Amino acid sequence: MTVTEILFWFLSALALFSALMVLVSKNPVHSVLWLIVVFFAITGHYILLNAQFLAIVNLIVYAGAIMVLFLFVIMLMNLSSNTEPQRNSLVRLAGVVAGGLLLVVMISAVRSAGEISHSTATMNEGDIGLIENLGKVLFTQYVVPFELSSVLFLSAMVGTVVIGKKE
Amino acid sequence: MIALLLILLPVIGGLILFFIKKESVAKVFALLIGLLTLVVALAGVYSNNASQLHYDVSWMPDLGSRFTLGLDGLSKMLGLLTAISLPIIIIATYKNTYANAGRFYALMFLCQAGMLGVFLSMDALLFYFFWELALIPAYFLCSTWGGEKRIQVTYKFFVYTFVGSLLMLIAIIFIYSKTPDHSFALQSFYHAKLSASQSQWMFWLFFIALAIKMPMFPLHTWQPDTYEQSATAITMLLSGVMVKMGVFGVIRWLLPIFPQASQSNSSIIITLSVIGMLYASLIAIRQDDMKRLIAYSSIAHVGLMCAVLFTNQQVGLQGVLVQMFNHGINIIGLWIVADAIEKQLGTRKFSELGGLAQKAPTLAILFVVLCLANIGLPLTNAFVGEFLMFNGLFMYSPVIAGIALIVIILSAVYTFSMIQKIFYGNTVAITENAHDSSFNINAALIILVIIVIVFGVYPQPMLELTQESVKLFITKIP
Amino acid sequence: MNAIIFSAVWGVVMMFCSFLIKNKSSFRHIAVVGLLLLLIVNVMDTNGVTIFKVDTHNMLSYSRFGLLFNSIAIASTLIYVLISGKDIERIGSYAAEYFVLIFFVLCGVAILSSYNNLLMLFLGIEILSIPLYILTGSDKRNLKSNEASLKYFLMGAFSTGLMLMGIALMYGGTGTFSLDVVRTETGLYKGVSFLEIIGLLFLMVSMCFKVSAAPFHFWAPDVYDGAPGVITSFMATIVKVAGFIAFLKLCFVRMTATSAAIDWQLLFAVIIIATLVFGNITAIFQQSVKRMLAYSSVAHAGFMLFALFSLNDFASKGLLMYSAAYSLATIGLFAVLVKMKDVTFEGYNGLAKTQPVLAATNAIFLFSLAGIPLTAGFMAKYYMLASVIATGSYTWLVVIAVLFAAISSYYYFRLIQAMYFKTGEPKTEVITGSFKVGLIAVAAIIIILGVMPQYIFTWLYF
Amino acid sequence: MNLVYLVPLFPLLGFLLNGIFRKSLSKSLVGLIGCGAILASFIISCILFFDVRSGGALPVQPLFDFINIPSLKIDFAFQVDQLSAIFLLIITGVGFLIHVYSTSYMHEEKEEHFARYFSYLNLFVFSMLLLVLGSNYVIMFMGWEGVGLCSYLLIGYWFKNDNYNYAANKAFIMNRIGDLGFLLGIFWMISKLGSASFGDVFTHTAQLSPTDITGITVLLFIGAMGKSAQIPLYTWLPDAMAGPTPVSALIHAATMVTAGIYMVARSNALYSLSAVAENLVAIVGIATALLAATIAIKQNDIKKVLAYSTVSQLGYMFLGLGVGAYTGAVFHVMTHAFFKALLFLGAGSVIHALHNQQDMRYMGGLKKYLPVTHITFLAACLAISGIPPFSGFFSKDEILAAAYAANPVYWVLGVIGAGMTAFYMFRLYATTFLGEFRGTEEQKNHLHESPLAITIPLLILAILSVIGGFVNVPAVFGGNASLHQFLSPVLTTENVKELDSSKDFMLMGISVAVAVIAIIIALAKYIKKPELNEPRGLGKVLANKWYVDEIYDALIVNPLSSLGSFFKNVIEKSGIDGFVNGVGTFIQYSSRRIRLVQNGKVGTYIMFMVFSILVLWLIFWNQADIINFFQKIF
Amino acid sequence: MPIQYYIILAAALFCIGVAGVLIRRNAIIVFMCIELMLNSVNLMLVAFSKMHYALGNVGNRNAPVNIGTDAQLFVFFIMVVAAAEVSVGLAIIVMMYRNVHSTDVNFLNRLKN
Repeated sequence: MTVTEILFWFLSALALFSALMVLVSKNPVHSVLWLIVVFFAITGHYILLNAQFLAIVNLIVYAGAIMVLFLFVIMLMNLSSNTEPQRNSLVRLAGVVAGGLLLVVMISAVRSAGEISHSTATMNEGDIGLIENLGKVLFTQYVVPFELSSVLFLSAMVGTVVIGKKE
Repeated sequence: MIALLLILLPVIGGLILFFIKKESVAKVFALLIGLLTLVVALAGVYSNNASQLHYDVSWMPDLGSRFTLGLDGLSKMLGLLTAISLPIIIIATYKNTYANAGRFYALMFLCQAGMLGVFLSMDALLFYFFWELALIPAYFLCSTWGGEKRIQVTYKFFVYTFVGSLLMLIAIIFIYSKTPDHSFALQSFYHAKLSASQSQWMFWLFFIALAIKMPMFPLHTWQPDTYEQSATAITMLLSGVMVKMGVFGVIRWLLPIFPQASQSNSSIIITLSVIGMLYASLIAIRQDDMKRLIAYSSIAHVGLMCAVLFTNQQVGLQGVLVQMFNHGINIIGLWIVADAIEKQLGTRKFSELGGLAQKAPTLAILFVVLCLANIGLPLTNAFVGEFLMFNGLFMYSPVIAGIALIVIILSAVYTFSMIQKIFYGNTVAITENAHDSSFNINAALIILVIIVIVFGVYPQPMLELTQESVKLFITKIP
Repeated sequence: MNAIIFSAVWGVVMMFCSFLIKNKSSFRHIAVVGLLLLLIVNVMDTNGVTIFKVDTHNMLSYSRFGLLFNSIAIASTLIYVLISGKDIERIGSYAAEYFVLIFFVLCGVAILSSYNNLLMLFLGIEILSIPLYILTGSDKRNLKSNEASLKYFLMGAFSTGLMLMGIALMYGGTGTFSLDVVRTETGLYKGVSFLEIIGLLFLMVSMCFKVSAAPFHFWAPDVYDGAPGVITSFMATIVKVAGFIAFLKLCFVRMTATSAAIDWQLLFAVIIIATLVFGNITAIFQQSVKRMLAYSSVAHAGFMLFALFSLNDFASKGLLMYSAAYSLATIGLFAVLVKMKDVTFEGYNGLAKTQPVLAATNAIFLFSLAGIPLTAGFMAKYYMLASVIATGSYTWLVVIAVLFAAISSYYYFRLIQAMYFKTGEPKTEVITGSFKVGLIAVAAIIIILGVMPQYIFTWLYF
Repeated sequence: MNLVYLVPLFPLLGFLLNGIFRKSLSKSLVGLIGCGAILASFIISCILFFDVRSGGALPVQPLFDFINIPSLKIDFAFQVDQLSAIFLLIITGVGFLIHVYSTSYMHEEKEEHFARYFSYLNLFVFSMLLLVLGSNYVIMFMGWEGVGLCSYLLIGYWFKNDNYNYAANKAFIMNRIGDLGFLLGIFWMISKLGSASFGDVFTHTAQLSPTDITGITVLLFIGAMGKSAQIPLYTWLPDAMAGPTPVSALIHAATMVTAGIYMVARSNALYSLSAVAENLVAIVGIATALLAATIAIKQNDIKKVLAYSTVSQLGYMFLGLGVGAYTGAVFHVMTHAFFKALLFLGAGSVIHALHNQQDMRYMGGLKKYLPVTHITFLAACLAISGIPPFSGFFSKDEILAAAYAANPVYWVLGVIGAGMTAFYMFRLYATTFLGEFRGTEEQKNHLHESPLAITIPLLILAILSVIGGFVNVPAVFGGNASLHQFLSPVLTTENVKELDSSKDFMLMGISVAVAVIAIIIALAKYIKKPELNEPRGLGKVLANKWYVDEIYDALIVNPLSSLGSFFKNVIEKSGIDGFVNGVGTFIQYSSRRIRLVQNGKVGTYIMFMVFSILVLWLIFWNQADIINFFQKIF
Repeated sequence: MPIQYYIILAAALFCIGVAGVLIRRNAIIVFMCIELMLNSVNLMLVAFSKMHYALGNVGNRNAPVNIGTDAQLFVFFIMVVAAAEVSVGLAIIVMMYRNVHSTDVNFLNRLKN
């Protein structure tokens, strides 16, 4: 049982647990915090997988910017557990069942996928995850999508203005 | 050239008519166009110049469909029928007034163009196009001018026939995919390679469309309502000509394409048709509404045609061919009388009529002659057709022929009781101060009666006209 | 490439116009100019004249088909802006921005018509969707619009999640995002990878969502109903068809490759039937024309799915035909719809009396949707049916489809009845002459395409 | 020279002229045209007759191709041989007299109706001539249906009276039932021989199997039943008395009803080959003869009595045909034409004198008022009763003799029938002419002999019916049976067994004796106290014609009409149309249900998406089974 | 680590996200669950990238170094898109909150049937 394996199991458990907490916690703020925990766990996985760049970005963009944005909005609306709308238990059950079945499907798919039966994800070796390599590839091969994503941002920006601005 | 002209004239005339607001002008113009078309049709009948009778240009190259029109004996005859019927209808209904008449006549002509197209087209896709195009104007006509229940009734009529024609479209595409040279041309359709089961399926898909149009029992229920509700001028067009589209489709397309399938299904279709004949006749006996009675009698007549089509008897087919024309003529005449009575007295109910012969002797005489034609009395045009058809049916199966022949008794029953209830007996309140039919109606009826008698005494020309199609058809059948 | 870059650029240009130019109505004209130029550059591209030489590293690949589709999409957008530009301005106080977003959407369309990499597919879908979330909600004080945009956004995001999961699994299976996998690599990638199949399944679901195929269509009626009419006509036509084009490419490359292991036709048959049932049957009952059209667009998705069902020559041609026919007709119908004060069937009663031109053109559009011959709609349907029949199997599917087509005629002709045979006093906005001219032009195009369908394909061969 | 086509042409012209210009022509002109046309064709018929007499049957005269298609050729051709020549004479001759008679009888009618009447008459003669002249069964069928039509028109001549119209419809429809058989027979011929012309059919009988022949002949005979009013299709004839009396004379004596006889005689080549058909004909004939006779005994309407006597006489003719005495049948047709026309015209004269009083119970004692009518009528009665040497005696005797030869039972029944005939005829005679007048006073004042236009035809016919029998005096009386020899080329006599003269005399004696006895009874019974009160018991049944009409209504008419209304109201409305509309309603209903799925909640929508992903997965998992399943179905 | 573990972990997170979308009514939470789904995908992609990196280098050491980079870049793009989506989505939610003072996805239910 190497350290990486221990870490792997720990992070996995943490991620799953906090993900569940996101669902079950009544107070939206708590959900946000639990989600941040999930993101941290995932970041940890990235580090284990030696994808530093993504780890950083995940930490900054997701756990940082995006989640904070969520937090702001929730506080702006000062939502709390008593304002939180609740579904009736039947629907909840249905939701859980649906999710569970989907999980069953995917697991069965993975188990019956022969081509990856013996392949592993190399943990802490291989430097493709380093900013250098990624940057090279990003600005040579992936320059077109990179530029086009700017269009995405532009439209998002315009949209946010159109929607958000008070008249 | 003639072929093209025959379709172009009504189309152009119709489009022009859309923009004619003044009723009187519209009528005159419509009559003019109708007569012109008739002239062209006659020219087609008498010309034997192939280059004149056929028209063929590239249309949808990548679909393998060409704009091919052709006038053979069959289409000559039906084209003539279509071309005759419209002027007669216009004359007969000349005194009727329609809300924006221009549009009315325009749609009539578009409908005529569609039907002519159906009869002339030698390309399956073109055939389907015209098949639908004849339907759309009819839809607008029926639901714009007519009785108060017209809209729902026409709705039913439209959806009913639309379902059928879409099924036919499937069959057409399927056969197309099986043609040797991937073309919609009639000839390559005749040579399509279909397996037995395929041709079974496609036969029914194809046939249902035609059966609905005819209409064949038990797919007929749209017909009486539509005929009853829509304005009589339209009814004339529908029952006089459009009904023939179904029969025509069987002769030109169905039988030659699916010889085996039509053989194997003949028994069931013939049985159904004969049942339909008796059924419709019995219902007609109990009708109190003149239009409905004529509608049901038409169902019975068409049922006979449909039955004979599948006997695969040359004699019978010959009979069907001439009967298509004659039935058109006769039924239009009956509708004209029905319209005259309704327009003058405001009712079609037998129970409210009577003794009209004293007030309108001319109408009575002409009507009686048409009725005699309707029951296929000798020396009227219908006799030849029915004689040949029953003959063919007898050759197919004496028993069935015997059963089917009961119809001639029943038809006599309802036709004569109709004459009696309307024209004979003493006058009643409504008919008390009725007057004889107006000149235009008499003119139209007299023309029809002359046709009835002439072709009744000397049918040979029409028989000769349709000879070649019969031969072609018979050669198709193994 | 021209179209992608130019549309993005012109979007930016219009952004600047929005605060440089005060006169609202001029935006429309700028947009029209932009679209014209866009069309021109795209046609140039089609003829091999590329302004920007960009090495896309096989991210994008251009085919006549895709470019031709671009032209169709751009042209329809042009027509759309021409006949209902005024109404776009009238949505809210951000006239220019709406056009900006429309241009960005076109950029997405251009990407989708030429993507060769799942990443580009993903980006294209997003560039297509995000502006639409906005446009759907652009009528801000209208709660329906809010609801529509919220629903659209949430479900759209969810389907994005599904799509990404699919892409991830496919990557796991094949090790690349590029569409054209070279399957003869060493060792592992022989035959069909199971992960790829699962991935494709997810991807298929999300694409079905985008093209509103049942049972993933539920967003469509609500969103189309809630969004401002003009926006709906844009979404329901150009955007949806773009989705189909993307889907078609995906099917052509990946699904044919994996068809050994999974019978896509069966799955598609199920989806098609579901779509036809939901779309047509539900449309019958609708009282609001707008909602009826929403459902009918679902129904038409069912017909377009035939192209994906039977991946052959007919299919691609037919999809082009269908996109043109369906887009034009729907745009025309919505253009009239937004002019109506009352968008229920009763609202249309007696339109033929008061507005003969509107009624007549509307009738032609409805004929086209119902698939009456001599209209483009018929040829479109024809190609679809023909494509299935050409596959040789599943003929019964065609029969079902045809029966539903007949049912669809039921509700289309209900509108015709209302316009022509019912009597009423329909209230409309002021109808300008140019608007009428525009409608007539659209109707004319529909007829021409219906009579001479090959004209649309002439682009394909020369 | 070819005159044949002229024979039908003249009446046709007469019909057209009178029909088209009926408003403008004056009565006298109309009468002139009407009678002239018939006279002209009568003259030509005589010429033709003598041609035939001298030179045998004329060649077939084709006018044009009626139907000429590869598989079937039917000429519009005329044929005059001995048989048709005789009938031509009868039709045109008697027809002419009746036309003349009508000019006076119908004189009260308004101009256009008068013209209408004559045009109908001419048309009738035309179609009758067509029937007789046709050289194939199809042309014959044309005339066949034509006479049916004309009888319809003439019976319904007074169309204001609905009973008359019903009678007319009944006549036509009954005839159509017969025509059905006729048509089937023709089709059978064509399907076997490919032709319907007499020449081909009679020369190629060898190609027909016995069943074919029996079938064809029986079917043709069904046609004859309708036309010649035999059981079970006879009921139209008595009702047909609704028409004007001359019409009754023309249609129901001289011509139309004899069409059946003509047709069977014409096809004797076929009938003589099928014993079944011959027996059928004979049995039906004798049965009809007896039934009609019984009914006639109890009728009070003068025309009804005559009508039933006609039916019964026709029965005799068919008996003759059935037993193979074709000549005898034709002979009886001729004599019957004379005396029955005479009877009707006489009755017409009586009715005319009494201003349309037809009920014998209000007549009586007309002897002194209408001397000519009385004399002629008496002659006719004697003739029909078969009292020698009146014409009826010879013809009837010939038939009976042949019947005896074939089967004595026929003969016995025939003699009984003859007795009844004599009885009811003299009942009629007595109640009408003898005793004293029972009508109203003012009728009595207006009683007077009819004008010449009526009496002259009566006299001519009377003479004919007296001497008409001598054209065919049988050998036993030293005659040379000239009609026999004349017709021998066309009518086979092979299966008529000759009786020796002594037995022949004996039979004649018996039949005459029976007739005489019946006459005496009748006279004795009815001169003094004609029955004025309603009959009872069997008499009532007879007076009500054995309730045959009622039975027909109960068995055929009502069931059919109720079936029709069942179809109309149940099957059509609820059944077929109900199903069609049901589909529509079902779709509407399902629409109302399915739309509820769209409940506007994002959660539900996504739930649906997820579950349908699972479903797709399952389908993919079991695709093989599903595919097989489908392949099983399609 | 065997790749299956990562896949199953990611799948589990993904399904938890789905379940969350299904069982929560607060639009923001629903949206967060969607973000969770995206992250699970990211994780899976990274795992796959390393897997393919490993597979690519089976046998030959001098394989192209950047096998698997495309997956990590894809993750990067997913984050980009997610950021854009979040801004738009939150804007929409806020707009709705302004109008109806609720973030309940079922609160607005005018569009149905």
